[in-house]
Amino acid sequence: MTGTLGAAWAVAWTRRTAQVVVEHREELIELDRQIGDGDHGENLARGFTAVLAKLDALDAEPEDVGAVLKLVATTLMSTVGGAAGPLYGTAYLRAAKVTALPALDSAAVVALLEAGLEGIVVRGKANPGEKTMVDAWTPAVEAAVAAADAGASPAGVLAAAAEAARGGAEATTPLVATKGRASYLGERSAGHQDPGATSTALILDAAATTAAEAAA
Amino acid sequence: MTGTLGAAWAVAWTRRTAQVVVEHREELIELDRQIGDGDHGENLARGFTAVLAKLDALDAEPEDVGAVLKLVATTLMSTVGGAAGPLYGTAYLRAAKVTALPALDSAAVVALLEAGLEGIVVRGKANPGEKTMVDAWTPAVEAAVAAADAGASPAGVLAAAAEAARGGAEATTPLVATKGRASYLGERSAGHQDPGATSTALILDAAATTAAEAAA
Amino acid sequence: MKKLINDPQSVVAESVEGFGLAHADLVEVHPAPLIVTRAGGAVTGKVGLVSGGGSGHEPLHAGFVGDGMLDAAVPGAMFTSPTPDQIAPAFTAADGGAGVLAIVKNYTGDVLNFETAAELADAEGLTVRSVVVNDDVAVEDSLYTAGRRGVAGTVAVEKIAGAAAARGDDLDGVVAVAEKVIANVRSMGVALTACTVPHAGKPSFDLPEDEIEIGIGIHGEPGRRRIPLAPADEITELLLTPVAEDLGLTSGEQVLLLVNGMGGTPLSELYVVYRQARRLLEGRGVEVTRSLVGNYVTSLEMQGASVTVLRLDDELTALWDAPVRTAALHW
Amino acid sequence: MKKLINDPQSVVAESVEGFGLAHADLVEVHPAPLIVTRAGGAVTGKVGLVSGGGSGHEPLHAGFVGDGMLDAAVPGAMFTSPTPDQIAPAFTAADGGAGVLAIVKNYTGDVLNFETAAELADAEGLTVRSVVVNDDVAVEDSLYTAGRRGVAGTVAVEKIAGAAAARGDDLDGVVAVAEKVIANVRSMGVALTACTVPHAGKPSFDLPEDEIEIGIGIHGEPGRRRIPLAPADEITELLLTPVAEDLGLTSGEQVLLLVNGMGGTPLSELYVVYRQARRLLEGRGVEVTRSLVGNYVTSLEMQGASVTVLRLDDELTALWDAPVRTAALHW
Ligand SMILES: Nc1ncnc2c1ncn2[C@@H]1O[C@H](COP(=O)(O)OP(=O)(O)O)[C@@H](O)[C@H]1O
Ligand SMILES: Nc1ncnc2c1ncn2[C@@H]1O[C@H](COP(=O)(O)OP(=O)(O)O)[C@@H](O)[C@H]1O
Ligand SMILES: [Mg+2]
Ligand SMILES: [Mg+2]
Ligand SMILES: [Mg+2]
Ligand SMILES: [Mg+2]
Repeated sequence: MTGTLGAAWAVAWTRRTAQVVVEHREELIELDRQIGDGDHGENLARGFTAVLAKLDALDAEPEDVGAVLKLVATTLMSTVGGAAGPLYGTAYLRAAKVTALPALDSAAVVALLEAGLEGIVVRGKANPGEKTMVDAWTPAVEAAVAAADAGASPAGVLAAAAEAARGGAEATTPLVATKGRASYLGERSAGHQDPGATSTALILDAAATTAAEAAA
Repeated sequence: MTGTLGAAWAVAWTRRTAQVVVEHREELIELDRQIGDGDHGENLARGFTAVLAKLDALDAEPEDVGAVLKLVATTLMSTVGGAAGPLYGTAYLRAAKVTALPALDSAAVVALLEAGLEGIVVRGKANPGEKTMVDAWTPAVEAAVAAADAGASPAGVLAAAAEAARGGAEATTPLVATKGRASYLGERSAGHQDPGATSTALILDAAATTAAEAAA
Repeated sequence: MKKLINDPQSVVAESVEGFGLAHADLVEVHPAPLIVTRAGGAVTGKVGLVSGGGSGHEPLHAGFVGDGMLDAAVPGAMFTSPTPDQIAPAFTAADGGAGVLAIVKNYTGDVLNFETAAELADAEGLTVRSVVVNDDVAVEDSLYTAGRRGVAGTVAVEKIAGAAAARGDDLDGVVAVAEKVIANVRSMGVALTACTVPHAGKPSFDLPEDEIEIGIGIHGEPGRRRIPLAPADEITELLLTPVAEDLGLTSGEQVLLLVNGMGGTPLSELYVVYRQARRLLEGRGVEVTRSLVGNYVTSLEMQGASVTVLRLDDELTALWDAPVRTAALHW
Repeated sequence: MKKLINDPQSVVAESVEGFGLAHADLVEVHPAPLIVTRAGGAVTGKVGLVSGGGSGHEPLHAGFVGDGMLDAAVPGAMFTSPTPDQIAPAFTAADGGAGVLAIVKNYTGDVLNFETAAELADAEGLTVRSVVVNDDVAVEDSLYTAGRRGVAGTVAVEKIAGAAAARGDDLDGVVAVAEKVIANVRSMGVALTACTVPHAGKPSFDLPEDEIEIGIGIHGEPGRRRIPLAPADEITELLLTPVAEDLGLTSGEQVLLLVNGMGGTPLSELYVVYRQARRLLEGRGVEVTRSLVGNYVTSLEMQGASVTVLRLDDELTALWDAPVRTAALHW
C-alpha cells in the first residue's frame, strides 16, 4: 500500500520532535513561567535529548513503529518528570501498543492518535476545556478521524491532526485552567496559552512534516 | 562679661542640634551607606530625639553648661550605640567636665572643644587624616584657639570652629579611611565624605548659630 | 540571573553531592538515579518513609532524612517532580520489610510519578502506600480541580509520620497518623518577590516594587491575587484568617504554629510574622503549644513566608516532640 | 523596599518578642533594655557567656542562647551595636558567680560599647573579660587600621567557648579556649546582591546584574573589589584560598568547614559552595572532619555566602561536638 508510514518515519518523527522541542525550549519555558512553574520547555528538551541519545545508541534499525514509540515512552517516563513526563510517557506507551506494525495506514494513524489521547486522559483525568494538552489532542483526533473517513493518506491524516492541534492549542488562551498547575491561578490563568497544549501541537506538527517528507 | 554663653545657650545649642540632625538624617544615612553601614543619620536622630525628650522632662532649668552637656552625653551613650554613640558620648562627657560654669568666655569655649576632641581621641584612637570625625574636630579646635588668641568673642570662636569643621569634613572626601567601618573598603573609601566628620560639622554649626543668636 | 551555581543542568546533582559530604553521619547520596537514603540503610521491621519532589525547596526533603523522619528522599530537577525509575529505588532502599509510606505533595506531576513508581515497586513485591499532602488553603479544593497544593505542612506530616514509624507503628498505623496530620494542617503564603529557576533564567513573575502576591505556592507560581504592600501584621492576618477558618479552629484548642520562610526572607521578619500570627490565634482563644520558625519548605530565593497551623492532640504533640536527627530538624 | 515588617523603628523589638514567644523553653526576652537571656537564668558556678551586636544578622546572637552556648544576647538596632546600659544588664543576668566572658565582634562600635559596659559592670563588682572575634581575611589587619572584622567565625567561638563553660572551665580557661578558636578561624565572603536596612530604605550598595562583590562584611558594606559574575566553583576558590593561606593550613590537618549564607541565598547554593570548598581543602591534603552549612551569621536578605575554616585539634573537636540546645544550633 503506498503512503504508509513505517519505522523509518517514526524515527524521523522522533528526531524532528527532539529538534523542534529544543528549538522551542525557551518559548515553552516562557509559557509555563506565565501560568506554571517555568520548566515545561526544559523538561521536554531534557527528555527528547535523552531519546535522541537512545536512538543513536541502537544497534539495529527498530523493527516497527511501535518499537520506536515504546523507546520514546520509556525514555520520557524516566527523564522528564513533572506532569508532562507521565502524561506523554503514557501517551507514547499506549500508542506503541497499537502500532506494532511494519507500516501504518490511515486507520492505523488514527488508532495511534486515539491511543495517545486515551493514555493522557487515563492518567490525567482532564476533560476538554480544562486548559491542558487534552485541548490540543482532542481536536487532533477528531480531525484525524474525519480526514481518514474522507480517504486521506496517512500523511494527510497527520496534516489534519497537526492543524487541528495547533488550533486547539491557540484556543486554550482564553480558558480558565481547572487541571494542572495553572489551575492554582484561578481566573488569572485566562489570557495565556497552555504550554502542554503548545508542545502537543509541536509534536504533531513534527509527525505531519516528516510524514509529508516520507510521502514525497 | 558680655558675650559669654550660659546654660540657656547650651540648651539652645542642643535643641538646634537635634533639629539639624533630624533634618539631615537622610543625608547622613546616604553618606554612611556609601562607605559604611547606612545608619549614622538614624543613630544620631534617635539619640538627639531622646535628648530632646530628656530636656523637655527636666523639672528645673539646668544650672550650668556642664549640666546640659552631661545630660547629652549620658543620653547619647544610652541610645545611639554604634561607633558614634560612645565617641560623641565621651566627647560631651569630657566637655561637660570642663564647663561646670554658669557662663563660658572664649577661653572656656576653647576648653570645651579641646575636651571634646580629647574624648573622641581617647576612645577611638584615630589620628588626623584617617577619615573620621577627628578630621572635623581637629581643625575646629585649631581655629578656635587662633580666634580666641586673636580676641574673638565666644560666638566668634564658635563661628571660626564651625567654619573649620565644615572645611575639615569636606577635606575627608579624597582620604582613604584607616579607622572605622569605612576602612574595610580600603582604596574604595576615597571619593566619599565621612559621615561622622559631616555630623560634627553640623553639631558645631549649631553651636555657632545659637551663640550668634544669643549674642544678638 | 545571579546564582552561586556552576550550571543550571548540574546544580541539583552538585548540591545534593555537597549535602551528602556535609552530612555523611546522617545520609548517603546515591548519584544515579539520584536518591538520598538514611545512613545505615533501612531499619528492619520499621515502616520505611519516602518523600520527594522537585528540587528548589531545600531543606525539604533531603534535609529531613534521618532518625525519626524520612528513610529516603528523591530530589527531582528544579521544580520538577522526579521520575518513577528514580523514585522506585528509593522505595526499595527504604523498605525494612514492613512496607513503605510515600509522602507526596499534591501536584499532578508528583502524584503521577509516585503512582507509577508504586506500581513498579509493587511489581517487585514491595508494599507501598501513599498519602497526599494538600494543606494550601489558597487553592480551591473540589472534585473538578487539581485540588489544594502541598506546601509547608509537609514538614509536619514527615516529622509526625516519621515518629509514628520510629515508635513501631505498622503501615496502616503510620498511614492513619499521616492522614490525621493532613486532615488537620493548613497553610497559606505570601510572596514579596519572585524566584528565578536556574534553567529559566528570569524571575517566575514580575511584581512591582509596591505590590505583593497573596496565596502563592512554592514553585514561583503567581498567587491568587496581587495587593499593595502592607504592614506585616496586616499581611499575617490575610494568611492566618483563612487557615484558621478552614481548620474551623475553636477556642480552647491547641495548635502547632509554623512560620515558614520562602528562602530569601530574613529570619527577623519571620519572627515578626510569628508574633502577629500567635496574637491572632490567641485572640481566637487558640493556644499555641508548639512552634517552628525558619526556612523549611522554600522556593529558591523567593522573599516571602507562609503560615501553617496544625491542630494538635496529645498523640500528635507527643509524636512532634519525639526525637529527630536530620540535617534540618534535630532534637 | 519590600519587607515583612510593620515599622523600621519597631522591627527589632517585635522580632525579638516573637523569638521569645516561639522559644519560651529556651530563652526569656526582657524588653527594656532589650536583652535575651537563657530560660532559667544564670547557672551558679558556671562562667557566663554574653554576646551581642547590631541586629540584622539573625540567628546570631539570640539564636545561640541556651544550654552549651550563650547565657545572654544583646540585640542592638539594625546594624548598630547595642549601648553600654543595654549590655551591662546582660552581663549581670549571665553571671553565675564565676565571671562573665563577652564575645565581641571586632567593630569600633561593638568594641567601644562593650568596653564601657564592662566598666559599668566592673563598678558593680562583676568580673567581665572580653575576647574580640576578627576572622575576616578580606580586611587588612595592622596596627594602623581598625583590624579585621568579626564575621561567621563568631558561631564557632560562641559554640566552643560555650562548651568550655558548660564543662566547668573557669574564666581564664574559657577565655583561653575562645582565644584559641579566634586564632584558628578565618572567613571570607561574597555578595551577589546588597541588602536593605529598614531605616535606610534602599539597598546598601548598587551592583549591576553581572557583577558581584568579593570580600564583603555582614553590614551591607561594599566588598574589597567587584568582579564579573563567575561560576560558583571559581567564586568559592576566591574565598577559600585566602582563608586557607592566612591560616597556613598544611597537609594532614583537620578542620571544620562552615559555609554560611548571608540570608537570601537558597540552601541548595550553599551546598554547591560547600562541595567545592571541600574539594579544594582536600586538594591541599586538609581533612574536613566537621561541617556546618546554613544561614548563621546573616546580613538581612543579602544574597551571598561566606566560607569559614576553623583548624581543629582534639579539644576543639570535642567541644564542638558537645551538646548544645539553642534555637539555631541543636545537638
Ligand atoms: N491533569 C492533566 N491532564 C492533562 N494535561 C495536564 C494535566 N496536568 C497538567 N497537564 C499539562 O502539563 C503541562 C505542564 O507540564 P510541565 O510543566 O512539564 O509539568 P509541571 O506542571 O509538573 O511543571 C500543562 O501545560 C498541561 O498541558
Ligand atoms: N576610631 C574612630 N575614631 C573616630 N571616629 C570614628 C572612629 N571610628 C568611626 N568613627 C566615626 O564614626 C562614624 C560612623 O558612625 P556610625 O555610623 O554611627 O557608627 P558605625 O560605624 O558603628 O555604624 C564614621 O563616619 C567616623 O567619623
Ligand atoms: Mg511546569
Ligand atoms: Mg554606620
Ligand atoms: Mg514542574
Ligand atoms: Mg552601625
